[in-house]
Amino acid sequence: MFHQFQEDDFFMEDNIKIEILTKEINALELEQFVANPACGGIVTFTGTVRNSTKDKKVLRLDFEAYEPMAIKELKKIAETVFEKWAVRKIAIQHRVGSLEIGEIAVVIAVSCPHRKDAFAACEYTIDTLKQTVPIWKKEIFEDGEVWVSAHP
Amino acid sequence: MFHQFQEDDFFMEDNIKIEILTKEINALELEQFVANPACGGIVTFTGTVRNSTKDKKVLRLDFEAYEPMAIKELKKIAETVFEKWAVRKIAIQHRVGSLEIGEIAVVIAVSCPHRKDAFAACEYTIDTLKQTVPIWKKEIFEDGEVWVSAHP
Amino acid sequence: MNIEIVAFGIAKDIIDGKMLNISISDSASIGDLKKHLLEQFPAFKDLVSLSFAVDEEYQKDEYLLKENQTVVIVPPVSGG
Amino acid sequence: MNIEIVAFGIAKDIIDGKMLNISISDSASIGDLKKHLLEQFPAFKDLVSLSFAVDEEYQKDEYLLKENQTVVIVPPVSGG
Repeated sequence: MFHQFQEDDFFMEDNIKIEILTKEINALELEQFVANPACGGIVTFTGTVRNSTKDKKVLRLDFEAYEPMAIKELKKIAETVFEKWAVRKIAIQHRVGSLEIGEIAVVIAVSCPHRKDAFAACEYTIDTLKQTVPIWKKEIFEDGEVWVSAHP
Repeated sequence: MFHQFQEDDFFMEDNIKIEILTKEINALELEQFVANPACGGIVTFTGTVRNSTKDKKVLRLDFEAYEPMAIKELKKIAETVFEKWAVRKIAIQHRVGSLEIGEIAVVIAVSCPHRKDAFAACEYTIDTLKQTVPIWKKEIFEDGEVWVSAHP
Repeated sequence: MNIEIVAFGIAKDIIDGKMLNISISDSASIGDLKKHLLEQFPAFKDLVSLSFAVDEEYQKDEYLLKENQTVVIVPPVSGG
Repeated sequence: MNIEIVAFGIAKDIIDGKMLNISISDSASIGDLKKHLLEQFPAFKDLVSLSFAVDEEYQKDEYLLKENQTVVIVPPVSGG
């Protein structure tokens, strides 16, 4: 049977928080989730909606996710991050729906005892998210719309 | 003559915000300062006070800065960042005074059209800050205190 | 056998809908299904990549399908 | 000539105060001042590094001092 999507899918453990949200992302909330007295460094990546692509004006972005699988794939990324680096906590939120220019599409926050690990783990997470997680965005222009990265 | 320090020294331009603060740092405020409709990525480093050093319990940290020179050195770092990467905006706040465990000592936020630049620029900034900016911290233990990194 | 297809992103536009039922030979694999879809909807050929998921996991071409299984078409992802 | 020393961090503990006036030969350099301080306060020898700033800028050993100038002792920094 076809899985009935929830509005806000999520996965939560002591050290991992993953959410696909329809409402606004609160970066501060994620930074507070990963903050830890044993950690000296938190690295956060915030992805926002840009006003142009290849000099063409973007009006808004529409995000769509295959939510249960997106949560699973994000969980895999988080688990790999824990294997590869001395990460204490990780939080990932990705928004879906229609986003205006400047709005936050994704936030990834990672806390580590040592900052080098936090930078590497956070960059790995966003790079891998863009490669494997079933989320799609459509750019809406004045004269049409395009699914990003679909065509060569 | 000896320069009379202000309580909160700062440097501010359209694209650069640098502050040495005696009050609490607001990471969100810095992220909002660097956020820009032309930028897809913001990378933030948040340095917090750890509860231990080499397994020894830390009670608090006392930070001291040579503030006018710290601002100058931070400005040099920001200018180098603009030369080396396609950075749009950078904001750096460093707190001084007595900080409890878990409190934020430093926040660096960088916005770039492309995230790779934002990660590299943010990591370069914190690495260089720790090498060149005249700020010192003293760890307060139950049985004494130590100026960090002073001795081999 | 019958296979239920669910589409996301540009795949929805290509099959002109969110879901689709396909009749395919018994013991068909994901690879066979892909060939079937490329024939029925040549626009899939223009995509950078075309992946498939069953049970919320990516599956390789060799994966053997079962009657009434749901297969999700995963066109090139672009989150973040 | 007279040189005004300002100390931060551990340097404050070593000279036992925030400021200090030092009498040094005319045309002395930062390098000469450093030698003078290392003799007067041997504890500076134990530090990882010892730098000096004039006019809010790091200055090299060759930098020539002027009468009544203020020199800031910069012990190993540890911000962040």
